[in-house]
Amino acid sequence: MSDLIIRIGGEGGEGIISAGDMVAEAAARSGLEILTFKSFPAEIRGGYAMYQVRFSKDEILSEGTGFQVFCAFNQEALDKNRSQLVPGTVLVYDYPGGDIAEEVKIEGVTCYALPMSKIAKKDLDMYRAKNMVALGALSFTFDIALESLKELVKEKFGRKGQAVVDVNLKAIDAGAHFMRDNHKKTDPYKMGSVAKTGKDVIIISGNEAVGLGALIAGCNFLSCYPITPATEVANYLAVRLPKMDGTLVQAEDEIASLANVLGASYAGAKAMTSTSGPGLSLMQELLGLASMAEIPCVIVDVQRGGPSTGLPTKHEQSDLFMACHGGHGDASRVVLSAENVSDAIELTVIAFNIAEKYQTPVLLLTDGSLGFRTESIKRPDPRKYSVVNRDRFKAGGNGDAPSKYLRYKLTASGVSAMSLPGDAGGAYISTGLEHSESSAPSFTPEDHARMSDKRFNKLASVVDFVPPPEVQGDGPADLGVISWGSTLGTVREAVNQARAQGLKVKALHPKLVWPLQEKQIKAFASTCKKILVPEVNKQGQFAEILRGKTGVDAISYPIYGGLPFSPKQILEKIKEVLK
Amino acid sequence: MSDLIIRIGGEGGEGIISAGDMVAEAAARSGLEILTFKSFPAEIRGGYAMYQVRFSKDEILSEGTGFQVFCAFNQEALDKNRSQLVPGTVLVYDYPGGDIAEEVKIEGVTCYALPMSKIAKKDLDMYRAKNMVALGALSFTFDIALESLKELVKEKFGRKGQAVVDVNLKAIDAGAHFMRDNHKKTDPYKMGSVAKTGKDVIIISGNEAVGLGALIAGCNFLSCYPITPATEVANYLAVRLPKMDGTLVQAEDEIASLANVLGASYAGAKAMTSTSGPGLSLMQELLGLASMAEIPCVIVDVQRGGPSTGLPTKHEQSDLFMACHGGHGDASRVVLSAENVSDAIELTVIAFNIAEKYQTPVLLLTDGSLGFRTESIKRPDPRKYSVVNRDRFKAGGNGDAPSKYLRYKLTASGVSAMSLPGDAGGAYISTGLEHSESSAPSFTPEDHARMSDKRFNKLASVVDFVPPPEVQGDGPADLGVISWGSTLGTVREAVNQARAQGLKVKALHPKLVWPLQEKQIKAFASTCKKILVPEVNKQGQFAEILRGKTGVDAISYPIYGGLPFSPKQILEKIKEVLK
Amino acid sequence: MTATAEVLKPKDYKSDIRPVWCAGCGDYGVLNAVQNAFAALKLSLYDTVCVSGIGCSSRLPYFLKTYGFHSLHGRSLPVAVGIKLARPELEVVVFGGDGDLFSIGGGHFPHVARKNSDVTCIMMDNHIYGLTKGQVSPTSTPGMVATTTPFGAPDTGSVNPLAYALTYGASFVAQSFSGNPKALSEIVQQAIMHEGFSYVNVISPCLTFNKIDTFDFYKDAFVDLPADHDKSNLVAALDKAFNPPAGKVYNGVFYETQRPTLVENLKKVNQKAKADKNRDLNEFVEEFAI
Amino acid sequence: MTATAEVLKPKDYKSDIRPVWCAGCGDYGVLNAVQNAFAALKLSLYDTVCVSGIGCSSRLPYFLKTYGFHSLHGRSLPVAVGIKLARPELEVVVFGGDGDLFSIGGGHFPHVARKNSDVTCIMMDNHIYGLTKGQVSPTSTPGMVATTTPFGAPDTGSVNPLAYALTYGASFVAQSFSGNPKALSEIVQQAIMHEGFSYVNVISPCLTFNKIDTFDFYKDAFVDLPADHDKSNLVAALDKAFNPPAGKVYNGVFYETQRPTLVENLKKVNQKAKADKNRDLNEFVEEFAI
Ligand SMILES: Cc1ncc(C[n+]2csc(CCOP(=O)(O)OP(=O)(O)O)c2C)c(N)n1
Ligand SMILES: Cc1ncc(C[n+]2csc(CCOP(=O)(O)OP(=O)(O)O)c2C)c(N)n1
Ligand code: SF4
Ligand code: SF4
Ligand SMILES: [Mg+2]
Ligand SMILES: [Mg+2]
Repeated sequence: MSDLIIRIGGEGGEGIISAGDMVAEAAARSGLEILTFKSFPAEIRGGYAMYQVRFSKDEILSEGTGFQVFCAFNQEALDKNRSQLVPGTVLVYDYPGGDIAEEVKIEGVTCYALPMSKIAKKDLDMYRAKNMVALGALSFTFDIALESLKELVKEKFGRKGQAVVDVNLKAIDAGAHFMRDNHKKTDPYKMGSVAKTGKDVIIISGNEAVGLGALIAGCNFLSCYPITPATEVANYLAVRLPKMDGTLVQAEDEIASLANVLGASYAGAKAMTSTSGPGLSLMQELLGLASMAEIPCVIVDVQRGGPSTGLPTKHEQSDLFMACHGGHGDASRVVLSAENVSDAIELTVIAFNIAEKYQTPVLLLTDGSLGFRTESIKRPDPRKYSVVNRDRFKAGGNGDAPSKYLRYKLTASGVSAMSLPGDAGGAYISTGLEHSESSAPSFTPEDHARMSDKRFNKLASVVDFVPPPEVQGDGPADLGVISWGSTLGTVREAVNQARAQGLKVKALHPKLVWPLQEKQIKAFASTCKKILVPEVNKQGQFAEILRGKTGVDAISYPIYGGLPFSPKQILEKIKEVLK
Repeated sequence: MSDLIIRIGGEGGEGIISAGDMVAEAAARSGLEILTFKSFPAEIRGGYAMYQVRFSKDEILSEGTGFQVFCAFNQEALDKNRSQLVPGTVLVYDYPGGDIAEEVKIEGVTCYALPMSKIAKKDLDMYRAKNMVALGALSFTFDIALESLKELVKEKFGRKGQAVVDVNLKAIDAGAHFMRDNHKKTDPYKMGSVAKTGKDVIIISGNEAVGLGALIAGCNFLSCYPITPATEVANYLAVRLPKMDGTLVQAEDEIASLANVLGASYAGAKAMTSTSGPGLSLMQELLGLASMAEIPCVIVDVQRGGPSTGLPTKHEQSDLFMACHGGHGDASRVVLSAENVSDAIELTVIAFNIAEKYQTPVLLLTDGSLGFRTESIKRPDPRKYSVVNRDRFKAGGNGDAPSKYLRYKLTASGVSAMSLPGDAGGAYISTGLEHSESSAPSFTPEDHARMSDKRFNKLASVVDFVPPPEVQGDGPADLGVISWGSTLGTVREAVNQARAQGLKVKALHPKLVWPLQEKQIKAFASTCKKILVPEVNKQGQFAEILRGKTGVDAISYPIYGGLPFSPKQILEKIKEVLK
Repeated sequence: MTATAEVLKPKDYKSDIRPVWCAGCGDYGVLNAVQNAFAALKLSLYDTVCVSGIGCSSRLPYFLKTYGFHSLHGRSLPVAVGIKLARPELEVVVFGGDGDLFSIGGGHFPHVARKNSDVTCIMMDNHIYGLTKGQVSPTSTPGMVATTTPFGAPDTGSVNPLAYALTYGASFVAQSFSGNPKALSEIVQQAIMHEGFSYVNVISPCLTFNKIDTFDFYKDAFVDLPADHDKSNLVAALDKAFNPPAGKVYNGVFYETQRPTLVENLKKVNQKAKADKNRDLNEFVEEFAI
Repeated sequence: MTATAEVLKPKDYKSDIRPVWCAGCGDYGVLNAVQNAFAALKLSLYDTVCVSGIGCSSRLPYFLKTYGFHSLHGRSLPVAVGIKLARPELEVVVFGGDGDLFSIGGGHFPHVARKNSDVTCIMMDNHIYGLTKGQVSPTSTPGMVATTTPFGAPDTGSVNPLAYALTYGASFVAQSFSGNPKALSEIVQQAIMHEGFSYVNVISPCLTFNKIDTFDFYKDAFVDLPADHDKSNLVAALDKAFNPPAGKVYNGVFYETQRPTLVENLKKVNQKAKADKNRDLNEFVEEFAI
């Protein structure tokens, strides 16, 4: 067995997330790859919470399709997942003595009753240990890192005293022993361990990855306003930025956040803000100012379900239109989107580098499921990233007398050296009005035309600055899949499967979504008979932009239920389109 | 002579606009059609102001190309227009004794020196009458409604007393006599009058037209925040709405304006707000709420030069991307755009009708030059417009028991009857959260999918509700022009000229820009070998949306100098593309 | 205020949507007190609109049977003003949190208050961002440790909602405690009865994320405003708002006055307008005749 | 505050961009007084940043030779805070109008003040929207006739900028008159010297659109605050702000106090953070090790 998905469902607050994180870490220690998927209720208390972890001996590309094993902590969880308990799956459920009132029998599904509440309450006298009972049972039954798990319990609970360690270990054993003694294993799922030790591996979430990337890129200023599912980016940096002499402030709203960022960057900081859709909507006017005044800045949008307040804790990729086209006027900007957790580190660094190099706002789109999900990834080496800083004005070095510093000088690249307050001879007025080279207001047709050209032309080479989109598969194909963001991983997996089944399918994996790497996209499209664009939004936003920008005749495949794609969905669509 | 363009340029505050308005009105009285074009400085005082009026015996479609006659009040005005003083044009300029220091001679240009400042100061002892001297000279020399003008002076200045009337009449005569006595007319421009009396005509600006349209549509609530060039919409309605028992308030910002509007509409008002780009940027989050909560409202965007504060008094059509794609999530909305002043009345009524019928936000885009320009148009009859009101909840009439009113009931049309506070049995929570039919928060994949479908499907028939886009020209063509907004009139004129020259050119004139009337657009495109899309913005926004939505292979022709197209520019481009 | 014909009990105002708040959340007390006050005032279920923004507290309208508008984070007040202007006969009550009303929504508050829009605003002040899981709010104690401020918030001072409302020109300003539903219900009743903008600051602890401003802390902290407090004196009210007795929190009405409301002023505007020339669509068209 | 080495005269602070204000606009007086104050304080041309929003008044930074940031309508304060946080050694001065700072920008003001961000805010209060050609502003006299309020503004009360700033926790609050450049320059100097958030309300008439709040009206209206006014007493300052002598307007410093600034508090945060475990990038990576 090289790949296994276990999902745990229950009431928010029952320790599902923390238990899941432990088994994931234990598995990673024993050399397995892991990728988790979490779903929280939109309310603070109560409501269905879900934790899923995928284990594999090989690289994991996505959340996968459904699960092999489902562990139900309560009736609601069981009900919500009932339709996915298809023949071949396994159910472990809290029975008897828990919230689930009746024994469960489902045709073709292996059902293991595990009285986890009862064991925790009666045998261990600690209801909170229910999650550990479940963990012990799952680890034992599916042969996942049971020993690593116990080691981890000792480390994690160590400082809380031996008694706490003991009761947790006992709970794990109780779960394991119950399974050993009461059920004959009839399902085929057994993970086992691997030779490699997992030493060079870290486990990190998408939101943390953005934070780490920012630190690597030299970010020293963040202003934020809390919003689900982006708050963890700020939470992470709130602890680390001040240690590196940086500044993190919580502003009165998102408008103030971006205004803080623009002020800080104007004064020389490498500044960013992190938000979700509603916040980005509020920032549109200031985004235009950043474009007009050519101020470097990074805006991270951890997308959630929209429109409006929408589905705050659900997954969606529906802010692309706004990211590329939001705000009045022709406002230049760059939009990147991350595929997975490693990518989130990498692209955050690239986002800062582009912001600095091109003196432009850069948006980085991730999404709720990527933000919350953790992955085991190769340990990054902070020194291996190249970091770019803005082209600075040097008195007299601008080709002009110091008194004639031209902040918006027309240059071949479109980028003009930027002075910082304090630079003698570099004074100018950063402005949202159209302006001449010297930054004085100017509304002549000539200045508006050439400054518009400057703002857009300087971005022309961004398409070369960002690595070209990866092509998966080669030769001519019957179908090419182009997608973006965290759907890319799912596409990779589906396309691997399709190709393994002999289908002539390829995929292109762009990370730069605005401006588009048109050359590569057209080249790719020219080798495919059809182009399919799966994405998680109603309107087929990327498909429309792709068509609009490149003329590529894209078949849009949008889903919009607040959940990511499964590889199976995409594979089936591929087959349907090829029929 | 059936068509003449006179431009007057000078310092803001010299009475150029008011003088221009008088000659336009006088001409309209004598049966001529008129269309004016004004340009203000972005500052309160000083700076170059321009007023242009086009006279014709036939329908006027646009501002036209350049001018035949330019009247320079000062040196700056002369300098700004020098390059357009091409052979065949006429210059009337303030010399000697005014701001212009030297006699002007330009090869091929008829130059009439007219000492308007001197006449006003010395002969009339009233410098402010300079504009009337100029007017008298222009009316006389180019034979435009001199008698009507004098009549008008009597009427307008009547209540200021006979002395004021007299000095103005004297100024007009002085201008006219100076020209008669000192210049032999050597240019060919003579307008003359027409038989029809112009009785059934009104003169109205684009911004006033929006206001009048709103009143006709039954608008009874406007909340606004001042912004150039939209403030006149509110100024107009501020006087009229209260007379019709409506309410107009100035809010603390644009966010509050739209929030006021949504509250008022939720409570039953026909509500709107008027703004320009920066304001619309700030409204994006609330626009999404209107979509999600299905609240009828009309938002008028009088576009100006962007991005950011940009070019506040200049012309641009660059808010289309934001209008269609702004805001986070998949937020449904309808976007209309007006071609001219009559259209602004008509489309404002349609905007309200769509908002009410489909319970959706509707954006109406006009622009700075359309907002300020006046036209003589056929007097509208308010009774001739059909006005639509929203489908109201009737207790028990919803097909449910009163206690089970389903505000977001899934219906075949997608539209659900709306209750208003006060309706017994109709209580519900209007909400920006995703919801069930009853308006309770719901984040299930099923509800998100079907409510997303509801919000978009209900708009499917908007394409039939709005009159189909007019097709200009017939049969197969070598080139079809598709444009939008006030560029349409210019395209009409250019295409008329092209066809008169034997070119096989057609045009399509959509007023609904989102969603697109795809059927008609594709049908039109299928009769043309090429499609050209001229528009006043940097990115070619409509061309991209057109390609993205319909796959039509559009050639984008964007200009971005803060000025509208001239018919000549478009005609030349047509020829270039056809070459 | 429109009274209902039938006699409704407090529980008749409760909808069948189950509150999503944590067990023990202060907001339950507010909900109870509000049901109580609505019943005491015999408010009609259909002529009452409860408006809110986003936050734990802002979910309250769902749990009532009246009309409601769950708007956006920070936008409850201007939405409520729109409702009231369109339909002055409706009773409009705004609910919100300290973040909602004084952080992101803080730009609207002054103008709604100074224009004396006739809505009642009930703030559930828990000195924290509840729904986003614990960040400092404008009313948090300076230096508070929370998720985005792990080394203590750098804010030098915090918002004093009572003083703000007073300075803004609110014509009714009071404070009460979710732990004392009877006192709270009485103050809510007075606030709703008041013509003009009324503001009630309700201390409503968040037991999940705020370990400073707890029920325990407030249980004994509340004292009634002194009997001789002059409710018509703005500066005296400000003094009380800024300087409560050490360790104490006032319950009661700080300020109350009668000023023309926005609706009244707009009625006068309409009267003046109608006395002016040109009154209907045909006349409006005629204005443009040449 | 960074002083310059060379000796600069007031005119040396003037840029070569010609002011676009109407002849006679109050803002000329402010520009003069500011140049004067900058020269008196020997401010460096390069270590000073003048920030503004949008409005006639907000054009002021263009007419100075220092660094400047002409931001968006209402956003000058948070931009200025960003600049100051990134570069605490810079002198940051904000200019704006009554609409800019108290209408669209009114949501930022309380938080900048209460956090005591060390920037100076100079408001040119003309009680009108100048740049958009005459609409009521939050400081306009209630009932004023203007373009969007042809039958009189329906606002019951107007913003009292001094009282607002005081209630918000500004640590320096003063008022002066553009018609008295000497007094104004002195107050601007004090405001800039003050450590913490300082606010100066400058009455700066708009002669083009406001026919009520004219130079003529203010010429004789200004009186100095009484010599015995206690600048350290918040409630006394509020009283003075709310209750000037009939028909009079105070010149002078209403309130002044010393509170920790945002920058100081953030320094402490950083000290605490650095005393904590894990201090560099490699350690941060190590935190995620399994
Ligand atoms: C524009 C926007 N920004 C941020 C958020 C996230 N958000 C939701 S509630 C909230 C604050 C809640 O605090 P408060 O208003 O005090 O209410 P409480 O939950 O404490 O009752 C925030 C920041 C949002 N919904 N919309
Ligand atoms: C978002 C936005 N809304 C509206 C405007 C239009 N606008 C420019 S300045 C201004 C108000 C000016 O008044 P004030 O701030 O008092 O400055 P003053 O001109 O009186 O000095 C307005 C409404 C804008 N530029 N941006
Ligand atoms: S988080 Fe706090 S405010 Fe929110 S429901 Fe729980 S206790 Fe109440
Ligand atoms: S309009 Fe008023 S504020 Fe603006 S420049 Fe003229 S006088 Fe000054
Ligand atoms: Mg709160
Ligand atoms: Mg002003």
